[in-house]
Amino acid sequence: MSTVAFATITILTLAAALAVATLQKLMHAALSFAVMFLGISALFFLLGAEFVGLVQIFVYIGAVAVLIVFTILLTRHDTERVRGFNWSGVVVALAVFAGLIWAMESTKSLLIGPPQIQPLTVQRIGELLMTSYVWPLLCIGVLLTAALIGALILVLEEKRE
Amino acid sequence: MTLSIVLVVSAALFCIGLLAALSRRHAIFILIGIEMMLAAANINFIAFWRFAPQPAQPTGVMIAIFAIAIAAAEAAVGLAMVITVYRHFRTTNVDQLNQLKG
Amino acid sequence: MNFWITNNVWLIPATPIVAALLILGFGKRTRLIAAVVAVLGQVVALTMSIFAFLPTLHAHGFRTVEDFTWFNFGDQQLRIGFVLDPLAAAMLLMITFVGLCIFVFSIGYMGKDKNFSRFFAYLSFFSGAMLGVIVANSLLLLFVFWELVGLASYLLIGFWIERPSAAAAAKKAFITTRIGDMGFFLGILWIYHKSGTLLFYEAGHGCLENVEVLGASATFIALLIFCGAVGKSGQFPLHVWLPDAMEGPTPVSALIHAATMVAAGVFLVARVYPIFSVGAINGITPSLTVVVWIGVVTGLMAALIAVAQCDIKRILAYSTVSQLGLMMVSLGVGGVAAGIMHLLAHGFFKALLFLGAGSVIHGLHHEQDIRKMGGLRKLMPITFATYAIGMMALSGVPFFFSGGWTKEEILQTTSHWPASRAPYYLLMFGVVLTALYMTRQIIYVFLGNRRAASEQAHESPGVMTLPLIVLAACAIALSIVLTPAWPWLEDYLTGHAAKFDASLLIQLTLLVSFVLVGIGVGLGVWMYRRAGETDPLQTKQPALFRFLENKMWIDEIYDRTVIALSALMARVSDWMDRHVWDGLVRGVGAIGQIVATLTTDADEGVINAGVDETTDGARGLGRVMSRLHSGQIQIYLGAVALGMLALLLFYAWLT
Amino acid sequence: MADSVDQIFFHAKQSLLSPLADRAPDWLIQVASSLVNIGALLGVFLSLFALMSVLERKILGRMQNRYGPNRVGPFGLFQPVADGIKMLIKEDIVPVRADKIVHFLAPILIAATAILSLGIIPYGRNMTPFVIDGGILFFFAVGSTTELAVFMAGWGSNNKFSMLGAMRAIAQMISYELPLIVTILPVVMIVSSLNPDKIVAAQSPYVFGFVPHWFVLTPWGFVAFLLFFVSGLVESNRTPFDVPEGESEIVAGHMTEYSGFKYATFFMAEYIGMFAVSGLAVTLFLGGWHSPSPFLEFIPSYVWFFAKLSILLFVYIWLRGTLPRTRVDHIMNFAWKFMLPMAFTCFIAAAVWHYAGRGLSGWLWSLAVIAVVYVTLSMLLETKKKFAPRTYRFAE
Repeated sequence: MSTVAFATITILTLAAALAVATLQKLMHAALSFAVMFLGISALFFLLGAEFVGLVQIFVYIGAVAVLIVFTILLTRHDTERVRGFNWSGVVVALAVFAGLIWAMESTKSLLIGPPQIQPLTVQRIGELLMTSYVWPLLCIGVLLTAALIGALILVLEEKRE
Repeated sequence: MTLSIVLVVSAALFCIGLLAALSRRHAIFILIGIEMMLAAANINFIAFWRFAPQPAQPTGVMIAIFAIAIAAAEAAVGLAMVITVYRHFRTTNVDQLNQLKG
Repeated sequence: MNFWITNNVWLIPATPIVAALLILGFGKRTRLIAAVVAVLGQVVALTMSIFAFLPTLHAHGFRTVEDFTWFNFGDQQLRIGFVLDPLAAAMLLMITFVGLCIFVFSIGYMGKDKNFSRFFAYLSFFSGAMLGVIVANSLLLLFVFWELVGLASYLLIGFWIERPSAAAAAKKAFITTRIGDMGFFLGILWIYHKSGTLLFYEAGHGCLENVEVLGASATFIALLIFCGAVGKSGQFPLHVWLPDAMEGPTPVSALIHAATMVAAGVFLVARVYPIFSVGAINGITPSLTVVVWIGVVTGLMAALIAVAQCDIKRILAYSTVSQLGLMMVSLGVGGVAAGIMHLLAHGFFKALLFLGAGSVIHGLHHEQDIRKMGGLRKLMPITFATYAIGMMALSGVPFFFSGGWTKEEILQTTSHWPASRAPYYLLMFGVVLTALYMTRQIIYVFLGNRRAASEQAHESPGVMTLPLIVLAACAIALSIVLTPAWPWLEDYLTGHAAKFDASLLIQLTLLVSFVLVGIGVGLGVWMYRRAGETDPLQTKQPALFRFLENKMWIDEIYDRTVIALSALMARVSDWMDRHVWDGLVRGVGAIGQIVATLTTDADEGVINAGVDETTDGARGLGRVMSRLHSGQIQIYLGAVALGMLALLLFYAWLT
Repeated sequence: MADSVDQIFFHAKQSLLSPLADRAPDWLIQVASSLVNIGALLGVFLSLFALMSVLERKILGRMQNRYGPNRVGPFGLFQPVADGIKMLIKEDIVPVRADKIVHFLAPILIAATAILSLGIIPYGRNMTPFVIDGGILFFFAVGSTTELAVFMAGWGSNNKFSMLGAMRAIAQMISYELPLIVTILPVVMIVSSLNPDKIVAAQSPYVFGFVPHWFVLTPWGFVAFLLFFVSGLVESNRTPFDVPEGESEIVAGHMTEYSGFKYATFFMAEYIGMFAVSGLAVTLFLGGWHSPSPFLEFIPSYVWFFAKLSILLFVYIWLRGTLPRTRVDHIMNFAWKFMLPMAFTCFIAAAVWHYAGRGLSGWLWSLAVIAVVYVTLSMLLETKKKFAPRTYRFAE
């Protein structure tokens, strides 16, 4: 069951990812981006990290994808003309993929199945965030605030004199 | 389902992200490629947590959560920059954005 | 008798800082509110200082500390705190009082400035930071406030930002003092490494209470800390910023560059005096000897330069540098109390002199060249009278002026220094010079004929003369607690009970200093009695005058050596960046490019066989050539990916 | 007896699945159980949608002194059937210049997300279709996908009105998503769980034996409920916040280029979204399926849930009949300047309530916090009737 699910999800995700990298119409590529993240979230569900999967959907599809389509919309005059595709990227990507696969192949300890695991409850994650990980949490808060302000300032229209 | 197969999937996703970042001409898609690579890294974090000998601290999950937050911040600032650049140069084609002067 | 404030001294620096924030919050348009809030903040700080001062009178060796943990990292605790002891209490009183006078004076002096409220915000901020330096019970906290003081000084020197010279002076002051602070910071790190705490006093565990653990490194630590003091107090060789700092508004010069901030260096040395005196034999340690000689060189050099300056504020600035040197000598030879006494007295009369100068400048519509003044005695009587009092206090006229007693005290301590008699004689020469240049200034500005700028002169309004009168009264009144017959202040600082002994009023050394001042004044009157537009010294000794007028060419020497060296370094690294590193980057880019074009060619060769080949070849070549200079992000990204591959291959080869 | 009526649907499902119980593998049972749940959900809510559409028209008619639909069937109750047939047999028009794929996918996605979000709401005792530990988060994760669907509809139609409507809809949805989420935080914090069942369970006890322990009866809960309700109103694009599809301004917003069954799908998604938000409001603040007092517990739990739900739905209709449409910039200002600060205030007030012992003193303290912030905010936001030239910041 989980193998079938895993295979389905993987195929869906990778297909969507390839669509992102190759589709000519930018809007379609951006929507495949959302589908790809749906697939990744499903993978997280399958791996038992439900919270991360939900956060992923929430952040990527609810926020980042919307941001991306908006950006495409705002820079629309340009989008139809951009058709170029750099084939050297394919070679580099394939080479990196081959290298990574080789590295994994030569590591024997990776051929293990998942152990039995206690489900990771949201409450436990919350407790950890508020105790062991409270400093990173605060730092992330500061970072997000800074990013918010920075993004706002960047897109603020310059005052016309 | 073994650890190595999950890692292969994440490696494939990483390389597709790299492909998108390297090949597309549109600045937004370089950002998208980077997001994909980050997501691939997240899969690795989750996988290593899931396949680690029990009992283990859920460090991988935590890092994935933080990575998502950071990626969101990165996307916001990056896209804002794309819009600013577009306003200034009237293009988002990275081939034409090769000057520091503007 | 313990007031509530003794355990909450942090309120004293907090009050002006809150006032500064309030003023900034009110915005630009509310001039009246700005002035009222600033003065009110200062009044509250003064009141609290008085209540903090009172308990220290009764218990000798009084000290309260309030320590708390700032934060923990690992198993280390970083503790900071506040301290109140006679040294701090006396300084608090002096700073808040002089500060109040200067705040009031500023209302008149800056009355027409468009950035009036910003000025008061900065001034309040400075005052708070300075008070923080005084009450800090931790080297780190002291350092924090020390840097805040530096920041405030930077902001205030460059207050008239539209003047390029002011901006340059602000930058110079900031950077020059930073050099000293670097040493100070290293000293802090070293002392933390050695003693494990940065608190001065903490029930026997503070770093000043166990100086023995520092051992041999105490000398180096002391010298590093002294670097900070050198920078802040304008000691040789980092004195160059202080005269330039006179570009700021005159009240700023009075508050920061005469009365308080520059004294912070002296205060710092006094505060960490135990570190300086570790392993003293006969009261001599290597670090203290350095302090003495730096002080002597500074004092003498600055006094000499002051003789040949023509800007009314610059003369006072060099005089300040010279007096600070004097205080350093006093600390170095073991007379901590004498040094601090001179510091306190100097704070009053130097602020008075600067404010007097400010009044003159204000009356002459911002003319600062003393050769264009003259005959102001009739036109600005109050300014003249108070300025004369300040001048006599600074010159060290005995009996009625505070400066006289403290200077005499310093000379006496120096004469007992077992290491060498040379500082004593050099200081005596310095005293003569001080009297000389002050006489010169008085003659030029207030006596003689009216010259060009004096025609339009007028007396300053009451809000400016009142602080002058108050400060002048203090300069005289302070002499009561400074006389050797009833050395109340000295005993207060050293923790003894004061005794009255009238016989000490008449001493040999007193006679000596009297004679010295007499020589100085007499010489001045004789030299400058018929002074005109040109300086008599200039006509008689042009070479010497030029040497002194140009500040012994120290700035120029720095330009030719230190600054030239750093410019050279900058040029070298620029060249390296352009030719070596950039070449490397381009090389890496080119590798990626070559790989890329190879694959492009192969691909297009397979798909569009034949027809386009020649054109593609030509275009490909052109593309290679142009893309080499592209600066495109994707190529860099590709290079990173290739680098990762290369690393993988490297590991493969390793295993 | 009462218990068996209460659990009648639960037992019905059990007996339906019993033929599979021993023979089939686990995953098959899971799939079958899910299918049963989905079937039940769709059946109930689609008929509720049909009922609602006719009731809305009738109630609005009553409010406006007219009859409303009364021709088809008894009291016009078969009107939806007639409407449905009409929609189905209408021609499906797709504009020539439209992005066909996106245009086609948008209504499907929007309906799917709306129905998905129904899945985590507890409708009665043991009647939660899908038990997820982070159920509330699931609700919002799925809900946030709606924005993308709306954008797809606007972009895919290749029509200026559609795009403008989509932009308005997304702008207001994003703005109100923040107060919507922040207002549930106090509840989540007090219960310390994201699980809807636990949230409902936390509201089960009765104070003094008869006052229900619903969160709406605490100061912070009451304010949060109001804010949540208003945000939900905006999220489902209902009057007075129906700017994105206001027919007098921009035809029908992002739905302009849709016709026939696709249009009906949008319409349905909107209503189902409304049911979902109301259902969540009932779950979070109104005690879920619990009865308001112990002696009414003999009435089955699901009846209570749907009673509460229908009250909220009536308020929706009531508001539509009463209030005029709000201006776009006013909606935005309201969200950022009032709703969000108040939502954070609820959060703080809930913390105060908790640390003051959750008793009477906590009740008063949190009321004080909210009152202070509310007064300050209303003083700060008072505009004194300043009329300035309007500036439009949307769509250059």
